[in-house]
Amino acid sequence: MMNLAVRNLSKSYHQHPVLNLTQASFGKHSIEGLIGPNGAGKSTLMGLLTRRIPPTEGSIIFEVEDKHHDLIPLSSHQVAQIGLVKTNQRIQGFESLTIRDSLRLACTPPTQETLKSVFSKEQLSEAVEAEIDDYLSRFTFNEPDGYARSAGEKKLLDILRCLILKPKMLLMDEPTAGLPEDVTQQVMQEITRQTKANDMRIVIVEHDLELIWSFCEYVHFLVDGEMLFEGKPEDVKANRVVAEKYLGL
Amino acid sequence: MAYLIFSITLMLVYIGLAQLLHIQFGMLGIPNFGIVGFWGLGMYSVGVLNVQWDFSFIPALILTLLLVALVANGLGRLILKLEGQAMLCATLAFSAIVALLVITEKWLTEGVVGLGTIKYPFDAGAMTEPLYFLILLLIVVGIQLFINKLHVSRLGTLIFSIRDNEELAASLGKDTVKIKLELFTLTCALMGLLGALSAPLNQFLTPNMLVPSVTFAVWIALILGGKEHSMGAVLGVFITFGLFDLLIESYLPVAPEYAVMVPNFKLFLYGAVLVAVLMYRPRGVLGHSAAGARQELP
Amino acid sequence: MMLNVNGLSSGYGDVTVLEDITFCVESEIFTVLGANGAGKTTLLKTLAKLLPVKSGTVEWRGETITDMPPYELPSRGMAYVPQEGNVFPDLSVAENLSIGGLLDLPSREERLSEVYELFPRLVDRSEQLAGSLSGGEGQMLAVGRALMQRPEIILFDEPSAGLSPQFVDTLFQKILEIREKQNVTIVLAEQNAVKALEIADRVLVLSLGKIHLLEDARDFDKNRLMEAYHI
Amino acid sequence: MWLIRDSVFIGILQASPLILAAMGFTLIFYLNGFINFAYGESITYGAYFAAMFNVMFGFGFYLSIVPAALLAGALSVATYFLFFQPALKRGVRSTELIILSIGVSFMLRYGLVLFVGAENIYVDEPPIAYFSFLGVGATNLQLVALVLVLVVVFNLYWVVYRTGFGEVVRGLANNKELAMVSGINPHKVSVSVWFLGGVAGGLSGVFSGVFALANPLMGWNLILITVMVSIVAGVGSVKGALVVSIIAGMLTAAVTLVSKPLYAEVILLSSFIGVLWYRGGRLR
Repeated sequence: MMNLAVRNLSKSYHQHPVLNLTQASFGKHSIEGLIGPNGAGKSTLMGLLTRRIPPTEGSIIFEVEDKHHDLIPLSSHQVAQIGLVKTNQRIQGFESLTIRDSLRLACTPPTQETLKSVFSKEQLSEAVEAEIDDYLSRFTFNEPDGYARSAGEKKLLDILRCLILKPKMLLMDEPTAGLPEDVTQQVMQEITRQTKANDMRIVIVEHDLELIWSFCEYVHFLVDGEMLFEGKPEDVKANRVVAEKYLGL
Repeated sequence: MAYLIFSITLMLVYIGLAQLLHIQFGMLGIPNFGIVGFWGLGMYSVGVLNVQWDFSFIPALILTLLLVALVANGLGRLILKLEGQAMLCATLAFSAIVALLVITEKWLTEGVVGLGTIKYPFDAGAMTEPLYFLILLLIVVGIQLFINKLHVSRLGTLIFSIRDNEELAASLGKDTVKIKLELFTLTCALMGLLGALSAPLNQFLTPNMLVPSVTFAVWIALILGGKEHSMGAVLGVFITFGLFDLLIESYLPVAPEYAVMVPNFKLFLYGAVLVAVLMYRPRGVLGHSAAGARQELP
Repeated sequence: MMLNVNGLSSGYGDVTVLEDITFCVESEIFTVLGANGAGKTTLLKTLAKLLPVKSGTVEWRGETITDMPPYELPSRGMAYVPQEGNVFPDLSVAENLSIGGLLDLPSREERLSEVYELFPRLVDRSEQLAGSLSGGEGQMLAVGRALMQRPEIILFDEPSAGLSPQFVDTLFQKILEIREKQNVTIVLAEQNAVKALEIADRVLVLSLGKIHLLEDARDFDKNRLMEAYHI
Repeated sequence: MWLIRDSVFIGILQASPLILAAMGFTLIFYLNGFINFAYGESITYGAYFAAMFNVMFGFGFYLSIVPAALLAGALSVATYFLFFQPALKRGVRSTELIILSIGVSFMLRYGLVLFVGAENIYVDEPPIAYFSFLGVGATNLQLVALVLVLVVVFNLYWVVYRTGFGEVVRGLANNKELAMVSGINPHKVSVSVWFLGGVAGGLSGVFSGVFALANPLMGWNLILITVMVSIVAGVGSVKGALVVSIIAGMLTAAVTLVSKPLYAEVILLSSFIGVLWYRGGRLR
């Protein structure tokens, strides 16, 4: 049972509202899509959910494994610690970390990152190192022990870094923009596998609707900061309002 | 000979400050332009406790460490969330405030008259100064060992990730605010410790020791040596302080009429070298860290 | 032939957004459609020279402008209205209009009265800071600023974004008026496909950075647009 | 009552170099977005250029101000071309740009010391006369300085807010891309702004210490407070720089009258850190 529920969530910049969401909930299905025309507020909503952006008002509740988390008072690192993680739309990365170090960073527990631990010999467990090796063998990087150089590698690394955190729910903000087609397919297969194996939930924001229709079980349609329609992909696809909003009627 | 020992000991102080700045700026990305403030606070705190209030050296040292750590922690809470330029200005302003208060609070610091005499914590006769040199050497070596460990530790990886992209690190569940504050407090307190240990070295403290040139000398050394390299601080201070303050000012036969110009020439060259390094070799003489062979920026 | 784009590739950093785009614009209203992320904004920014051309060429009235800096274009008759940040918020409306400084004083006054005639609401606001305008007024000012350059072509990037439906009608009417009365060529990137098709002469549809379709607006089939949008 | 009267009068009189420096500094900061510590040397060199024309070339006292200001402007443009433009082009980050500006500042300052020495240089002053006005006294030099500063400040204000050039500068700082597609060449404008900023800095140097002397550290002594005044005023607001520097001047005068002048600085510096914290570190 997993539920990320939003109530009366709003965000305004300089008194200009970009999002005003009465009610929405994510996580009932393993892969859900969030679509909508430009400026609908999709990225803003993702930022609000992971507490990168402070909301103007509203509530965000994350229920997972019978625990009930109010996300509003938390900061973004605490949200990540309880298992709600987001991949980035814009290409981001740590330019001075190698690909392997970047993945290691994601799986290092806080106890190994204290001042005291500087002098201890404790290393990452073999299981974790094996997991990193596994990822690096299945997803091809030019130099796994060097740096992610191309935009595609950086984007892939960003996604893998989130996956290796083993989140309960993963929000993906335009995961395929900048990824080569074959890597996109590989990533989608991997997350589909993990939703089954680890009981992970995925919410994808994507403007490549083809991908939404083929992978999502449920689709939310956001327009002008409000959830206008939601349902199974075929229902959303067949809905006249959706086509009209995309074409601008 | 006594002067040489004084000079090398002072050089160790500068090496220590540059090493700590390496952690703050080179690794963590905090542009601390208030070095002289923390160092000066430590120095004057020991001076006041020792001379005005008759504390013996070790208790004075401990109280000083606590004081500087407290001040650094408070300042850190105010400024560590700011953008780089704002942090730089705020720390510079902090050091100016320390220097001003040392002048105004005569009842505590004797103002421009100066505060003295601070004695060495022990008396070993002719061996006092060399022994003191050894203590500082141990501290500097200790800091260096810590830096070397830090570079290859998991904490080091986290620190680099915060410098590169703090928001992204936080989104991976890292409490970046706490780490930054802890490290800032620790390194600033150690700057205060170096200040405290400089008090007996200088023996007589005056406000004009707290000029921003101290901060800049440390910065120039670190940028020149290589801000990201674990040995950059050491090399940088050897080149700047070692070359000018040790070799040229003390040993090069300069005609007396030119001797007064040497410090000014030194500062001019500091500026020129800093500009040249930033324009042509922004990563300093040593470049990036040998430990992690870090990536060249585009 | 006015604007001639040949084999154009472009993007941000090492990300290629547009690939091998070839088309030409005559004296017409040329509409660029496409879903989110199809590359409409990238295309217009590249034409306005705010993004470097990775490969291919751009010719404007017979002159190659592929490597020209953006500030050389207004004097050659090309104006650009970006989607966001299309006014100077800390400048007054009047200052926004006069800023280019390309025109000598008499013709500037003449031009100014033309712009005020087209958008009478700007007259009352002329001393107000542009940052305090409403969305619609800001869009009018952005168009007015471009018109002040006495352009032969205007590149519009999603002018309807964030505007109320009835104002979108007004705005498109104004664009048509500019086209017809002043004989200005219009390149119009729009997500609002239905409205844009009402005034378009020709339509270019982008899909994931490539040309999906380029044809006359009269022959345009909406189903093929849906196809490009994957709806 | 006397406190307010005296602080207003002395404040404005003494704040005049700060007003000029803050207005000039804020223009450059506005346009290029980094804190240029080398701006302090525009101030110092302005004073030295004036002294050079006055003492060496025997220019009349007031006459030497003009070439001094122009030379300070030229020096500012030279630093832009030699150091800052190449760095900006390479996309050097703002923190590194500030460090670069400190290096440039050192070079210029100690280059000057090597050249003319570290001692104060005194200027041939016209005969001093005292005036008394509503119970506060001032010398003729102070009054002339006040009038000159008012004239310069008015002109600078007029250029920035009332001319096409001012529009272009504000436009470019507001939105560089939009300014470029409006036909503005940012490189040309930068040169003019660095010149204008340098001139204002040079005049500030001339008026520091009311023409009396030139000292290699005078620019450095003024730059920190100049930076802070500009930031508190809101970067790019020439209006704000004017108002805040007058307030800072009056505050300094008031604190000086009742206590020690150094406390005024402590208060200004602390409130600066407070303002930064309150704004969450956004400089703009």
